[in-house]
Amino acid sequence: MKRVFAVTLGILTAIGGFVDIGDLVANSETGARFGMRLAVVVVIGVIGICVYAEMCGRVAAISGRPVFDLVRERLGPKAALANLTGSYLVTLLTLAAEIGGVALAIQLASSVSYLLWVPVAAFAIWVALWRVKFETLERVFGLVGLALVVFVIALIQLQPDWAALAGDATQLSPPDGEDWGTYGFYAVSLFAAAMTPYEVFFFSSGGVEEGWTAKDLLTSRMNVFVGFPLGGVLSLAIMGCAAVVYQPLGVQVDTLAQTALPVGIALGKIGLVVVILGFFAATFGAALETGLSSGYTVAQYFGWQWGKRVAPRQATRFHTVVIISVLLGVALLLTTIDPIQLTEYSLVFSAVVLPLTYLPILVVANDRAYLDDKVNGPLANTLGIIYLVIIVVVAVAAIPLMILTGVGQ
Amino acid sequence: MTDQPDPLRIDFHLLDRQIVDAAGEPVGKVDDVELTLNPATGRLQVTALLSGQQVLGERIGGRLGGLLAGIARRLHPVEHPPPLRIDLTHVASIGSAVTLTVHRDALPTPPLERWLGDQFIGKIPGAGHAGQ
Amino acid sequence: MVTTVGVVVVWAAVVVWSVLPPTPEAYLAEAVSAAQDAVSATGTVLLVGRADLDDQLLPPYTDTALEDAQQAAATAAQDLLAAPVPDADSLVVRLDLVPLLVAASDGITAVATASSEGDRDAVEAALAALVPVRGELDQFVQDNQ
Amino acid sequence: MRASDLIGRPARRPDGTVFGRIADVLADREPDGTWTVYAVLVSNSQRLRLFGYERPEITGPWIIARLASALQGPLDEIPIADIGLPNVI
Repeated sequence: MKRVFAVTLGILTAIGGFVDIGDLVANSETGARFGMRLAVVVVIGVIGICVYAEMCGRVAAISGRPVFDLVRERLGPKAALANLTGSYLVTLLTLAAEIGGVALAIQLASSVSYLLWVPVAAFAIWVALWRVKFETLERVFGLVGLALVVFVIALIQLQPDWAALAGDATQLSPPDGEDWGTYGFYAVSLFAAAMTPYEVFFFSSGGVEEGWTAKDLLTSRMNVFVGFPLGGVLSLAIMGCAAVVYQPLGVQVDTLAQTALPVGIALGKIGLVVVILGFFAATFGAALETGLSSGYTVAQYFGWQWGKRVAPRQATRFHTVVIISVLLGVALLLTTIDPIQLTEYSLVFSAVVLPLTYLPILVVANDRAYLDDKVNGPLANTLGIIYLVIIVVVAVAAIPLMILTGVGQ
Repeated sequence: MTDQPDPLRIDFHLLDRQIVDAAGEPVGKVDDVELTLNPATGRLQVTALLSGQQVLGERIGGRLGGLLAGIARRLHPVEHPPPLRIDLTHVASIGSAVTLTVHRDALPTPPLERWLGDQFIGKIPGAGHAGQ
Repeated sequence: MVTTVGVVVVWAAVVVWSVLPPTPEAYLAEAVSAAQDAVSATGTVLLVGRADLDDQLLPPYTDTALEDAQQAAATAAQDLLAAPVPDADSLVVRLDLVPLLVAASDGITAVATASSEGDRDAVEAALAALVPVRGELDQFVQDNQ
Repeated sequence: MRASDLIGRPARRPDGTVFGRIADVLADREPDGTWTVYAVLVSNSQRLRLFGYERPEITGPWIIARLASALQGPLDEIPIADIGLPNVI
């Protein structure tokens, strides 16, 4: 019974923790502009993160090594240092975007400018990282993040023409008035929103920190294979809501208030309260994950003590990196750069750096010296190679598409 | 040493692996490996693991490595700090990590870790407690 | 060495590209982009305003959403006003579009003001006035895409 | 001497002629517990870090294994006695 409870809790946490500022922005933007025509990319991205996270979870459980530790081992110090620079900067960009998302969510509830909330939110995030237990953080924000299920209810309440939405989803081409360039650009953003590098840094480091062993493989796999796809359903609901409300009016989405509006229209005040709470939890939780991940990448590259299981006094270099990262994130936001635009950039660069962390994991997941008999089977390897190709194509296309379309304008 | 690869591939099995102490806590990365020519036999022996940013910087070499080693030197209170040297006799096993027979408290604390503990992190309230 | 040369070449290309005089095509693209932003802002305001009249939203949310839209519409108008006009056809585009952008911005401001004063009739009137403006902007986007 | 004085450096014969690049250094355990270097792996490619595909413990995914060995080229195991050691202490 206790085991069932733990598994259920893990799944719920994975669902709530799946959506972050990147998913909120990318899904509502694409829903408004392309209807459900890019829904298939969300599905591809979710399967991708399942393949990747399952490998990382297995490697973490059997070998006890988190992702960035292995990145240096497989790539050597020089290539891994270049990778570290890229991955750290992208994680930092994402951290800033998430802090901005927290501040924007509070603005929706208070009408006080988000810029004033940025330092407050950042301080709260740091205190949580400093004082609160890892498991508590993950559970609380994952579960409250489940509030975003309200998008599914809202979509049903909006009574869309389901057949039309489904038909739209099978059209793999841009609608009238949009070109292939922007279609491709948003496909990259959606893919990157589902397969963000920090998710696996966090997932694998969490596994190591919680001391996973082969016995925990089942739990880990349930979280991944049930939790992430259900999280993907939330993403699709966000996309669907935007498609139903905005696409007929030709309205493009570029604020968090717009992302929330369909829920208000469908469910009124209570729905709006729930969705704003969901935004807050999802971005706050993701800010914690990215904040920790910034420390994980650096500490694991250099072999420092890291994590929240020990007192900060025992991992001073790790905590210093985390503090500096939060401060840099705040500084970036206080330049008054639009957090939504920041999110768009963070997604593009996430796509660019992803292959460098994916490939070493795919290789290690085949190495019996690390995994013994738990190495990839034929299915994991077939999917692993298919996704390696997709990830490389997306990474190569990301920056040209960004420049070509002027960040999707 | 009880558990060891055969043969020992220094690049594959040692370099860039995580070193953990007897309790499994991270100590550092294997940033380089010390080889010694035994004067008696004339053979080359693997004698110690070397760890620290300065060693890493020297190994990477070039401008980038110089920068890394330079930063490590600057953050160090001693002029020419010796690297953290772990004799191979203190290694318990070589697997997905290199496990030592000793506890990390028996090893010198890395200077940056200690400095940050004294000057920065240690001064923030709650630094001595793990999460609640 | 090769990297350095590459960086310099790319940088020079970006600089040259950014100081080139605007072409009529680029001007039209900018005009369409501004019109699209105004369509988005007015459309959002119509949705927010009606939901607010139905008492479905919360005041802080409504304020924020309207403020965002106000800012987006004002930026769209300003950007087009500031853009250099390359030829006579572009001037026609500008003369057509700028009044619409200003009307959109003014209309949104009217909704926001009425909403913050809690004047339902004024909100209704301002929303009604915004509908044709949105229609014309939408038409401009459709015609020039 | 450090491992990095060998790995990634040109492989030389005792007379100093270069014939490749050292990719890895192999050591064997003596009965007294010490490790003695007995050979080096020499490759002709510039790539430094092997992905580990030179070992029997890893064979897949097939396509990456093929790519890695193609990039790597053939590896020769040369006894340490046939290698000119760098002149460092």
